[in-house]
Amino acid sequence: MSPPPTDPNFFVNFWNQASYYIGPELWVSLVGLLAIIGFVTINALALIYGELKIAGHIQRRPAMMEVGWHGFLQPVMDAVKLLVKELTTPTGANRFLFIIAPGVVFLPVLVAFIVIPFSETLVVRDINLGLLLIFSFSALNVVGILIAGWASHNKYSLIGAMRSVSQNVAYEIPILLSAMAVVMMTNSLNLNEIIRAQDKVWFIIYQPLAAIIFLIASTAETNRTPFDIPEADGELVAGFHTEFSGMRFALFFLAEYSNMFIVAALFAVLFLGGWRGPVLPGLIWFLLKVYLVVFVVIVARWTFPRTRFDQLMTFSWKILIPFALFNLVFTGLIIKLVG
Amino acid sequence: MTSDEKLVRSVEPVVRLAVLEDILSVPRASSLMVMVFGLACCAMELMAAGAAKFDYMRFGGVPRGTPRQSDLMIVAGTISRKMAPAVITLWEQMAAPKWVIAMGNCAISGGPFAYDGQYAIVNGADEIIPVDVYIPGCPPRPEGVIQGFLTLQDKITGGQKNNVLRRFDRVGGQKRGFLQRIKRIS
Amino acid sequence: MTINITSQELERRISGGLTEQTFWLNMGPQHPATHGVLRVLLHLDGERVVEAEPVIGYIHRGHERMGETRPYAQFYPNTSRMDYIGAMTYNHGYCAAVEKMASIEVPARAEYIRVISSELNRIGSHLLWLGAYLMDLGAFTPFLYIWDDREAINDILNKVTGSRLTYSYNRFGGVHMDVDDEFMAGCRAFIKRMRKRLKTYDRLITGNIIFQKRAKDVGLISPEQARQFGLSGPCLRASGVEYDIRKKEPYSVYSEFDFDIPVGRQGDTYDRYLVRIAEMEQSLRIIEQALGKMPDGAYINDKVPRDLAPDPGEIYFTFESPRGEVGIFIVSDGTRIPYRMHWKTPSYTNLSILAETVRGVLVADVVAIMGSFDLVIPEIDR
Amino acid sequence: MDSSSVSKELVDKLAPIEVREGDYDRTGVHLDLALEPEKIRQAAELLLEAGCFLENLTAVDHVSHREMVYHFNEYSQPFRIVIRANLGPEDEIESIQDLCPAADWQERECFEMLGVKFTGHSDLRRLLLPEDADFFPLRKDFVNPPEAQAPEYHQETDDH
Repeated sequence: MSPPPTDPNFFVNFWNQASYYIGPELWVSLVGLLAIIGFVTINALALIYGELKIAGHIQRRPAMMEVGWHGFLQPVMDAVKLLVKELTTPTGANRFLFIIAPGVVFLPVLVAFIVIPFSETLVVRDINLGLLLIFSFSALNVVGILIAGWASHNKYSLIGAMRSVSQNVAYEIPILLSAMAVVMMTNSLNLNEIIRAQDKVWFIIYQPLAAIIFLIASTAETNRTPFDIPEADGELVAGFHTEFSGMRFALFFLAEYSNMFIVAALFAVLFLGGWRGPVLPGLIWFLLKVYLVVFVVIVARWTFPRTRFDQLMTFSWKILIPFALFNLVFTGLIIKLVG
Repeated sequence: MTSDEKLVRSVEPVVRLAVLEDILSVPRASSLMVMVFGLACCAMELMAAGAAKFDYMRFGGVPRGTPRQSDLMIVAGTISRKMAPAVITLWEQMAAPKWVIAMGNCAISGGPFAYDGQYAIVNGADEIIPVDVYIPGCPPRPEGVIQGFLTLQDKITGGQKNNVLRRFDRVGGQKRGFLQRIKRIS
Repeated sequence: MTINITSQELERRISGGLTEQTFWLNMGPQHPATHGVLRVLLHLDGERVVEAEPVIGYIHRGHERMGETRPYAQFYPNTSRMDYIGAMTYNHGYCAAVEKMASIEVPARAEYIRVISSELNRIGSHLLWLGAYLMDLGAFTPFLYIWDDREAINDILNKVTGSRLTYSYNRFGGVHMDVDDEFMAGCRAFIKRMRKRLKTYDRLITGNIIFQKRAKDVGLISPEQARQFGLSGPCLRASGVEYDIRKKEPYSVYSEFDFDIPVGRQGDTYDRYLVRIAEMEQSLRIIEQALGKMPDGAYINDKVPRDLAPDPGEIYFTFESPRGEVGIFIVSDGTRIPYRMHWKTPSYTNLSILAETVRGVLVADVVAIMGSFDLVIPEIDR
Repeated sequence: MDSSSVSKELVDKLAPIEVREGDYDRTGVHLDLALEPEKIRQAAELLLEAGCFLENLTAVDHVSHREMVYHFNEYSQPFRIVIRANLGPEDEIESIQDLCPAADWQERECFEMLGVKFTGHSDLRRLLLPEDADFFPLRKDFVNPPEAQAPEYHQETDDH
């Protein structure tokens, strides 16, 4: 056993040594992760508020009004209430899986935030495979949903989970194919590089088809109406999270809204020029674009009925994927001819 | 132990932290998720209370389809003998803390359907589950539903004056500003 | 953890692959799609329905027994509770039946008021169906739109009846309160507003591609099937059978109005939607004509005795509620209390075809089909 | 369908106990036939073949005996035929469920409310009342339900 440190500079030295071995990047990542957790929470609360308010105004009513100014504190109150609510586990459920499922859904979301460039410099880890990282981690989401549905010991949950898996598998492909068209134009998977490539024209001009496919498929990927069949509150009560109460349910909610932010951010990066824009700082431009896309998704939710399961599948395999493939081939052809 | 005592014991928390509970009662009161659960005629007025003109969502009531995620069960209508076990199961499936509003005369006492020789209904929701607020009427008007909703909020916070966040005065029906709310507490 | 599996079992599992089995799904009695306390047991193969069995009676309140233990007038409020969405038509029908039994004269003005209020109620009922049906299909917003119009109807009826839902407005021999110019003006304004709104709904819903995909060719009912199950109302008319009590056996003063019976072509849920939308337009037409022709005079026959005691005999009276043909079978033994009272309600027969219709469809379609029937559960269970 | 020919055929084939040309304006019925209970099924068959539909099926408790009442009608023009039969002391009648699916639930309801047994019905269970109910509430001798208290609390079940 070594004696206790007597050197007054021990901790400073230790810090330096540790930094030398681990590198400052870890600290940046840690701080970034904490900031992300804060941002994810605030963002989700703001989105819930925004969603209900927008829905309310579409539906000719003011929505929440009484808790705080224009109901401003309502999401906070909801969150606090859910935090202190009983966590029920149904009899017959697989306890372990039931408890970890909300975490499995929520954690990949945090990771995906690491590479999102909020502005040219404001990005936790500016890595070369940013796009790939987001896609691979958001694909993990579906594992959590499957676990949640299976562990609940509830047939509604199980049907919801099954639907979710097949839906996610079907819609990953058009997302990847449409994003690939952009990647082919920029030769990079780095999100910042993709944004830099859009210094003159946004890619939505070059790639309108890919943009539409991406928007539709990512709406389906985040399980939102008209593609919310895993939840389908008219049919499956609440789908895969029927049996979850309190904070576990809140985690699903947080994940849903954060996912919405992520796909909107990807859309902004790939097609709307990310943080690019005149006068205002990059961060403001980025958030403006992201929330614009989110707004479109929210309005779609409160306007359309829900599609049926088999129609949803047909739509992906027979319409979106062929069109995305065609778009990809066409893009390749143009690049070959022009460049 | 009678069934009533058993019931009360299952609801009461083991340790009660007075101040914390008082603080937490405000979010609990301001965010009541209502279970989508209609039995009979009153369900219509419950829907009306949730729709554009009356809109209990203003006070934080959000409809949820599953009992696990709801805080408030509004028993809107007659409970038949056949339905009673399902109502009890639903109540048991809700996560604590939970509240029940008996809406309409049927849910209060059997209402017009309670008579000598009745073979099909349970005379009131409080025969099978604990009820917090009763809203009379056949059916109650949406205004009545909202009044009952606010009464329940006040019950949760222990009086209207403790409900510091709500900006609506239940008794006077007036908006109150922040300063007025503070004054009411002090 | 030990694995206690025999080698034969292991071999069987490996060679046989995964076993497949069907399962039962219990929908209800508390389920967002069942609009109340209907319970449907679904035998599913994956998401396809092998077999369905509706289980009813969760809101059985013994209306028939109540009818047999109290005087005619005291049973009257029950009719509003039986079908609370079309309460006015039930009030109207029950009063007309008892008036026919006891040979009570009804002033013309009262009949016109009854027709107007019943048709307003019919529009309200169809509107609610529209909202609830689209909510079943996953569109929440139309549900809140229709409440706007329903509130407009409620405001009109509230002024004369004093009630928003369970009106009990009719009396034996008339209605309990006369209507004034304000009511007439309100109705006219409502007709104008509603015509505009119907166009809005048309734009919002009918052309929507997702809605069409969900509704078309789903839940087909052939006219022969409909006859075997004794369907009535919009569910029957969507199958192309022109059968409306208001035209075929006109009660009240329905014979004096000019209106059409909208029928569908093939009897799918989309046709049921179109039929109900068209019926709202026809109801508006009836109201418009009734407002124009409204006679002056008494609004109630005040010679009707308090305690009715019709002569011994029986009656089978039918009227058209928003959901279809309602049959009231009353046997009188000459006393002031009915000897036997039986209600044959339309939702009851319409629901009985569900098991037949949903065989082989997806779970999502079960909800869509059930929604298209416009079920009111207390009316089924009585 | 020609309604007069059907009514003639019915009267010829079934030899009813009593034929009443219904007083439509007062009772809402065009033709009223009282039959032997054994002939009900035959009559229903004839009517359904002729294109009628079963509008209503119920029974009336006359204390001494039960009386079955069937209302048939048709879609094209209103022609309501009532066929009725007085049941014997054992309250049994042949089911018409297989002829006409509309009768399925109505016979079940008639059974649970008045205790009429339909022989040949495939699934004669309780319809509206709980499945374990053992009383017939619409009989005139029914006074009070056997158990008038609320159901017991029960442990949380896992009944999805």
